[in-house]
This record gives sequence, C-alpha cells and structure tokens, in this order.
Amino acid sequence: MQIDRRIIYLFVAIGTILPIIFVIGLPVSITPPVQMAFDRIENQLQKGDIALVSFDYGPSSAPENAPMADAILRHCFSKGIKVVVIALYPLGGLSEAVNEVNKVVAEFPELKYGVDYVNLGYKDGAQAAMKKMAENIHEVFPTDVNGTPLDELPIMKNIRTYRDMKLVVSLATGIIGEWWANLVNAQFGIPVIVGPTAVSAPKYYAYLEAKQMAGLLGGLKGASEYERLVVNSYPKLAEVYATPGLYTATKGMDVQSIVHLIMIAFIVFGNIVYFTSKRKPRKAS
Amino acid sequence: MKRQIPLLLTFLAGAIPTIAFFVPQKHVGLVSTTLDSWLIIVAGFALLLGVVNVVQMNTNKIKRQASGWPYAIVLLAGLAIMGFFGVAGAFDKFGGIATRPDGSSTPFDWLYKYGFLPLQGTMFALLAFFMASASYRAFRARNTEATILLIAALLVMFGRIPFGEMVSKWFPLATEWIMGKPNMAAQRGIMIGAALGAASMALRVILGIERSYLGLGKGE
Amino acid sequence: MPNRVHHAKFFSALPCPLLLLLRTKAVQSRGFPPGAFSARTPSPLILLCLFATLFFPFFSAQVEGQSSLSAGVAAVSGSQAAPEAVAAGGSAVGEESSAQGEMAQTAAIATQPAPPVVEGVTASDTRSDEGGSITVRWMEPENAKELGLKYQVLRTDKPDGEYTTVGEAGAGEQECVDRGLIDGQAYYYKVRSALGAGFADSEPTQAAFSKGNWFRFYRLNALVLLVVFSSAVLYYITRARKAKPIYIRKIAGLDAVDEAVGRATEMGKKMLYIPGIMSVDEIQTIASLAILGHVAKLSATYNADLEVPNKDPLTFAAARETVKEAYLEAGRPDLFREEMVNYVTYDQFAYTASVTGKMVRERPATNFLIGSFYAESLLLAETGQSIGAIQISGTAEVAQLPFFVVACDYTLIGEELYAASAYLSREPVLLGSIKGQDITKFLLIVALGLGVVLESIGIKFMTTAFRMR
Amino acid sequence: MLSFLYKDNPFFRLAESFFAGLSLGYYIGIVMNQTLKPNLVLPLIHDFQANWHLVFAAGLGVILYFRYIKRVAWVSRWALAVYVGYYVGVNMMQKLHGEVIPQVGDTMLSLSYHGIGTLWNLVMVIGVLSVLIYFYFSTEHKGVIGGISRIGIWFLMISFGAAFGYTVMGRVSLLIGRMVFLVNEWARPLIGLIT
Repeated sequence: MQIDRRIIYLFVAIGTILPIIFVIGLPVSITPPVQMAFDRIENQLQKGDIALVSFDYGPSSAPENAPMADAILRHCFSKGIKVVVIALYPLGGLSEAVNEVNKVVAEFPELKYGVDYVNLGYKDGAQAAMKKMAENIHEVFPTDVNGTPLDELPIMKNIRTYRDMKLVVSLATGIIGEWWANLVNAQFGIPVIVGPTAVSAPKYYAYLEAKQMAGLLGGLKGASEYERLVVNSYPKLAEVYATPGLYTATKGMDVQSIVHLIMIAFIVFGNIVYFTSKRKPRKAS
Repeated sequence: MKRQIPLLLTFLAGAIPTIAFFVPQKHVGLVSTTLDSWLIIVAGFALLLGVVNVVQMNTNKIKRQASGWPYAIVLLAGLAIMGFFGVAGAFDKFGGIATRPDGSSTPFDWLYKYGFLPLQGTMFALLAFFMASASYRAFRARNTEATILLIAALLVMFGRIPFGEMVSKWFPLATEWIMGKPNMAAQRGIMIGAALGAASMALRVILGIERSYLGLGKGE
Repeated sequence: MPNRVHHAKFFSALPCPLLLLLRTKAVQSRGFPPGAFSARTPSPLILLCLFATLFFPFFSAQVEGQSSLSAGVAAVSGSQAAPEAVAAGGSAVGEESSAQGEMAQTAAIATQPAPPVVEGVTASDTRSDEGGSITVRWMEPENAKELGLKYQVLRTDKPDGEYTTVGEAGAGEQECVDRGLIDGQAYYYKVRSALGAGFADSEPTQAAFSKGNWFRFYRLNALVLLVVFSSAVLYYITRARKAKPIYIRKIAGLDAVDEAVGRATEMGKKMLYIPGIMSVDEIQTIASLAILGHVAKLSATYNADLEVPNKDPLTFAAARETVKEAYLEAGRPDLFREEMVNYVTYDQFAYTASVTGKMVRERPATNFLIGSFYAESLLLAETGQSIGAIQISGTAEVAQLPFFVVACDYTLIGEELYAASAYLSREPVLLGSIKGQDITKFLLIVALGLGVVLESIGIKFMTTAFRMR
Repeated sequence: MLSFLYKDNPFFRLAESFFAGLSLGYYIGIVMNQTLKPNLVLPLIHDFQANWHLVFAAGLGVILYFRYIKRVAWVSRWALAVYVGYYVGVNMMQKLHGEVIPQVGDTMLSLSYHGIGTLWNLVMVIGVLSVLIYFYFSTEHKGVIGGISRIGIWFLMISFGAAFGYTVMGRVSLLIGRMVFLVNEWARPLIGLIT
C-alpha cells in the first residue's frame, strides 16, 4: 500500500517538534563512562579548582555537542569550579564557545568574568597549540577573546600550564578530542573527559579502557545521561533544566526515540499491509 | 598530434606521483609536490569556467524570457552580491572575507553566516524526512535479500535508542555486533573490490586506454 | 639528428603509450608454443603472479631481517668508535661496559637510585627517507620501566663540541629520529638517561651522516602488488586484442541502461545524468564519465533529451567534451547543444537544491546518479523516486550505498561502477583489464586464505608483509 | 525551504535560486582569497625568482579557456589531461597501498582461539571473502561460486540495512538543530507577539 509520503513527513515533523516544546523525559539508564565523568567532577574536584573546557566542534554538530557543554559548564559553576574556555575547532568552534558560555553564565548571575571563568578564544593549529599549552598558556593565548591581556585577568594569574588545572573537558566532533586523550593526557597526565558525537564515540572507548580518559559522554545519549545526573544532584539545576524553550539533550533524546519509533512503526505497518494484501500464490523470485 | 599530446601528458603526469610514491629522493618529491601545487591553482581557475556557464545560461534565459526567468535574476543577483564582496575581499577591501580583528563580520562573512549557512543547514535537515519515507517504502520483506535488509535496519534502529535498551540489554549489544562484524566485513569487501577497480581504472587512464573523459572517444 | 628520428618514432608509436609495450609483448609471445595461453590451462603468467604473491612475504621478511642486520652492524661500529671518544674521558672501553654493569647494580641497591647509563647507542641514516635525518637507537636498561626512566638525545657536529638536546623519549622507547639535518655533515650523539634531577650520559657515537635514499622499503608490498596487478592487467589486454573472448557476468544495473534511455525517448521526457559531486581527480568521476559517454551515444541515437548538471567545474568541462564526442561518434553532432551539459554551483547543498527542484519541475523519466556522492545521495535519489523516474545509481562511497540501494531501481555497487565502461562498450581491451583485475582479486583471495591459515597456526609473516610501517 | 516537503512552490524556487547564486559567489570569494591569492599571486609578487614556475600553473589554468576559441580549442584538453593524469596516479597508489593491502592484512585473523572470538573472526573472514567473490566478474555465478556470491549479497544487505539504521540518529540530530532554531527563534516569538 502506498501512503502519501507527506503523511510520513507530518509524523516525523510532529515527532520532532512536540518533544522540543514539551519535556517528556523518557527514562535513561546511566552508563559507566558517563558516571565516571560525573564522579570525576563531583568527587575529585574542589571549589576553586580550575577546569579547561575546549570547544572542539562547530555548528554542524551543535545539537549533539552543545548540550554536553552546557551540562558540564552548569555542573562546574554549581560546584564553584572555575572554568577556562578555549576553542580549537576551525569551523565555528569560537562562535559555539561564545554562545554556550554566554547562555550558561546568564543562569548564574553571581559569576564574575575574569575571576570565575574566562574565554580565551580560538587558536589555529590544534595539536601544536595543545603541546605548547603544556609550556605556557600565556604564549598560546596572549589575550582573551575580547583582546584583554591575560595578565590583567585575575583567574589567569596563577594558570601557566596544565599543571595548574585539574581537568580538561573536550566537546569534540573530529580528531581533536582524540588528541586530548592520546597526546595531552598521555604526555602531561592531566585527566581528560571527552564528549564526542555519537558517530565517533566507538573510537573513544579504547582510550577509556586504556585509562587515557577520565570519562566519556557519547553523543546525545551521553549528554542526556549527564543531564540526568546533574539534575538529580543539584535542585537548582533541575529548575534550570525545566525552563521551557531550553534545548536539552533529554529533549533531543526524546526526539531521537520518538522519530526512531515512528520510523520503525511505519516500516512494520508497511510490512503488515504488504503481507495481508499479498496475493496467495507466491511469486517466484 | 591533437589526440596524442593529451594522452602523453596524462601518462607523464600519472607516472610522476607513482614514482614519487616509491622513491624518497628530494628532487623526485619536489617535482611531484610542485605539480600538485600547480593543479590546485588550475582547479581554482576552473571555477570561473563554471561561473561563465552559469552567467551565460541565465542571461540567455532572461533574454528569451523563458519560463521561470525571474528566478534567473534572483540567482544572478545572489551571485553578483556575494561574488562582489568575495573579489573585493581579495583586494583587502571591507576587511577581507573573514571576521575583522574586533570580531565583527565583514559583509562576505555576514552573508555567509546569515544567508548561506542556514540554507545549507535546512537542506541537510531534509534528510531526516527523506530517510523516513525511503525506509517505509523500501524495507519490505519481498524476498530473502530484502528481508535481511529490513531486519538489520530494524535491529540497529531499535538498539540505538534508550527504549531498545530498556526492552532488553541485548539490543544495543546486537547493534554493536552487527556494526562491528558483518557490516564491517561487507564494507571491507566493497572497499577492497572498489579499490582494485579504481586502480584498474587508473591504470587504464594512465595507459591511455580509457579516454572518454577527454572527449577522445574509444577508438584507437 | 638520430635523436630526432628516435623521437619521431616514439610519437608515431603513440596512439597510446601502451601500444608500444603491447607490440613488443605480442612479438615475444610468438616464441611460446601455440596453446600456451589457451583459456583453460592456467597460463604461465598466472603461475608467476601466484608465485610472486605467495613469496613476497618471504621477501619482505628478508628485507626486514636485513634492516635489523644493518642496525646490528651499526651497533658494532658504534662501539668500535667508542675508544677515541672515551679516551678523552679517561677510561678504556673494555672496562667501560663492566663498570656500567656495576653501576647499574649499585644503583639498584642504593635507596636513591642513580639513573643507569644507556648502552649500545648507535646513530645511522634513517632508512627509506628523503634525507636530512638520523635515527638514534639504544638498548634500554633492564629496569627502565620500573624506574620511570626518561631519555634525552644529545647532538653535536664536532667530536669535542658542545652537546645540545635534540629529542626526548620515555621508558619503553629505544629510538629517536633527529630531523632537519644537513646531508653529508658529520653528527655525534649521546643518550642521557634522567631520573628526577640525576642523569647519566652514554658514550658518544661514531660520526653519523644522513643521506637521501632511493627506495621506500616499507612500501615494497605496494610495489609487488602494483607489479602483479599491472602485469595481470596488461597480459589480459594483450590476450583480448588477439580476439580471445572474455566472459563477464551479468550486471543488472548496466543491462537496464538501454531500457532506461529507451523509456525516456518513448515518453518524450528528459534524462538527467548526475556525475557525482567530486572533481575529475576522483576515479569514480572518471568511471562515471565513461558511462556518460555510453549513455550520451544512446541518447544521440534515439534522439533523447539528455541533461547533465554539474557541481564541479572540471567535471563539467570533461563531461561537455565527453557528451560532444559521443554525439559526434553516434553521427549526430547536429543534435548536440551546449546547454545539455551545464554548471550549477560549487556548493553541495545548493547544487542538490537546484537539481531536486529541476527534477520536481521537469519530471525526467530517467535519472542516472553515478559517481562520487556524499550526504546529498538520498536527497537526490528520494526526490527522483517520488517523481517516478527510473533510477540507475552507482557509487563506491561505502557510506552512501545504503541510500542508493534503498531509493533506486538499480545500483552499481563499488567495483561494478568501475567495470561498467568495459561492460557497456564490450571492448576487448577494456574487458581484458577487468579480467586482469579479477586475477589479482583471485590472488588476493588466495593470499587472504593463506594468511588466515598461517595466522591461526601462529606464523605471522603474512600479516607482517601486509602491514604498513 | 522545508516547504519543499509538501510540494514544489515559488518560495522554494526563490530560495533555491538565491542559494545557488549566493553559494557560487561564496566560492568565488573562497577561491580568490584562499587559493589564487596565497598560492599564486602573493608568491609571484613577493619572490618571483623562487616561484617563477607558478607561471606555468597559471598557463595551465588559462589553457582551460582555450575551448572558447575555435582554432585552439583542442589545446584546452591539455590542462585536463595533466590534472586527471596526476591525480589518477596519486589515487592508484593510494588505493593499492592505503586500502587493498591494509584491508586484506586486517582480515587475516586467527581462527585458532577458543571461544566466541573465533566465531566472530570466522564471520569476518567469510564476509570479506564472499563479498569479494560476489565482485568476481569473469566467472559465471553458478554452483559453488554462485552460492558463495549469494552469501556475499546477504552480507551486503546486512551492511546496507545496518548502516541505514545507524545513520538515522545523526540525521535526526541535524533536524533537531533546525527545528530548535525554528521553534525557539521563530515560533515562540510569534506566539508571544500574538498573545
């Protein structure tokens, strides 16, 4: 039976838009890599510690990576961890960093720029920059994103190399995330958490097993698990995540589930109709 | 002559990187990389070939007032605006084509961000709809092959969502297994075969047997 | 003058450079008794190829052995060189090694262990490179890993000159490549083992020189494959020229081409031929253009309405030549119009939007989607499906094949795409190359089977030979 | 643009035409600024002595346009011939060395282990072999060969189905990105305006 394809499109569109507007919150089971990432920040970092958050993705994978960045930033800020933001992805990493940081910071009015967090902007040549930062971050990023020299920013006074920080979080779409694990962690020992897109997540399990990573948020699903953990631990963030209009991984995951189920339902339906309406004598194939 | 020179050129140009692949001598590598740098420029020149064709076709359309000619004006307008700022940017007018040092957009960059990117993103987003309609139509258990296709697709789709995991732990595992073993095996087979086919095609081109791309016909 | 004559000959023998080769081959082959190349018996060449395939692992293993051998030689000469250098330090070589042994022992006993001195330091030209680099190797002290030893490689260009650090390595590493050197200039190296603040220097090496090499030995496997492969292809091309028919299995997608062109003609509708979105540097595009040549010839014969929209400007230029020539060959140059092959835009999705728009408006009866495609594959194929066109697709992009298979009537999968021009034209020379390719495939299958067997019984050289360095 | 899903319409056509023009203009800018300027013009201006050979590159580029002059149109093929020849040579070695050899090598898996791993290795080996035999052109696919190539087709079908199913998630992500934009930046403000 032929259904007008527009009916299918309609279903898909509704299946996408409704969960974006109304939170459904289908249950998510927490997987160990995400739990590891959460525990690292929750239990092993103290108030006042520094975390480096690197935006290694662009607008094309923002639906997957942005919720991870948001959840990690919210978690850090709620716990009083100071955040240094950088961007290493050439195609729009900087604009993502600016957008997400501004969005999250607006939820925490008590935070001061230059004291509690700082955005150092984009640097070309990711791998070289990552190596150089082990020697001197001030040489890699002479100024922050606004052109202010680093020495004028209180937070950066005591940060020179990876040794002055407790954690690196990379939200990655390409190979840059792998470099954090197999280059920065391997050579300089700083713990690394990576949030890759779902497509590249399988590669990262090897690094996780080799203890080169302290946690892994695989794609939208990993992000939604992290959101669940954060919401359960911080009532204030639960409120934030209940804000209508805010795009979260939980919503994204709902959309994924629903659209997948719609497609499966249509396929199954199509086959049932096909078998019931099939003429008795089987055609030779 | 008209036929032989291009074939000789192809042969020579094809031999250079092949030799450079095996011989690490500096000058051999240099010949190869120099040629490479030339060809990047040739490809750059080629774009204008396309632009000339587009302008020709669309001005013709407007002249003849062929059906849909107003759209040709829109097209040319888009081309002219963006092209103008692009060329001007090359002469360092309007601050080039990227963002200015203070973070503000140059006209070219602005058009890119607010014209080009959203349109591109929207086209890309259409894919999800098309996947739904294609899967509905194509995944029918018509015969053995189609049934295998259908089952593999359903299993993987189900195993990718949390719902599948809730039903049984085995769905994500099965998905991973299918992707990692049979899928990988088939992809390898395709890749090996296709790489051999491509190499054979390449050999035919270098030897001048395959020459239709030059418009030289098949005869010898 | 004789030189010029020679050149003239060269050119006259060049409808294609291959001919020259084939002619000599043909002459040679007369020497064989008739029947030596018959289709049934495995020809000597196959045996030769088989032989080569099976034995090249041995060969590569040999080369590997040689390389370690030469490293060994370097090691010996390195230690021989030591006397001079050590003499300056005031101790004799013979005692040196035993002294080191004692030092290592004391280091192990002491509570604050001093780093063990690294032994067996050698420096030699880095093999298979273009020059300008020297590889320094050393033997790792026994307990380096437990100690967490670190190494620094020091270099000087005079025997008594000052050493500067040129490289670092951690425990577990036993070599370091020093780059950016001047070929022919003498360099001397030392390896410093460091443990916390303490360090110990090894003896300096003998003078080492870097130079450019002539062959990348680690690519020997590729050379063997190239030789086997091209001789198989050339051999079958020669044979095909002597009118030995070659069988090719049915490829449904290609049998459908005639029907698809015919249908468009009957319906009086357009045919769209989309040659992928990549440039002519992609071999799939070349394969697609070859098929386009065939389609255009049919289109000229039937007077069908063909259109080829392009995304890449060079592909556009090539496609125009191809179609023009096809119309000429079909004897209908009058039917060729320049607009048939046109240019759209360089952006993937803008191109897709234009082409899908065109499909919906002009409702072509037939779509060919053949070449290298990416994310737009499904957009094009599904739109084409929705307007009821017959669709023949083909690509070697593994990631896009599922979409074509799902949304098109026929799909040329991977290698079928490359075989298409031979299949369609039935030209013996092209068919011969397909046969040669098949023989290579057969040999690879044999090698793969053998590799699995050997790997299972624990013999590794097959996998070693196939592994790149 | 999304209205195209319903049917072709003037809005879509307008957007499509504008998009085509705009994108072509965009690439003019990119090619001028990122290819021709840094690779051709600047090297020639700054250090002609060291980069004189680039004149030939420009010459090859210009040759492409000879096709518009009838008398020398045939010369325009030269540029194409060099371009195709070079990259075909590069690709040939890349395919043989970078794809065939490592892929075959990676498939040489040991079947001597005990346990489930052996079975999976066997699946892998059989899969690759049967698919390769499916691509064997010069023998009729009957009897044993036919049987094996049938298995090859099954492997292909599993792969296509699985890869299709696997890609859904990525594509839906893209759609989510667009929809979030539409809902939050357009729909909500509009509803806000009305109420």
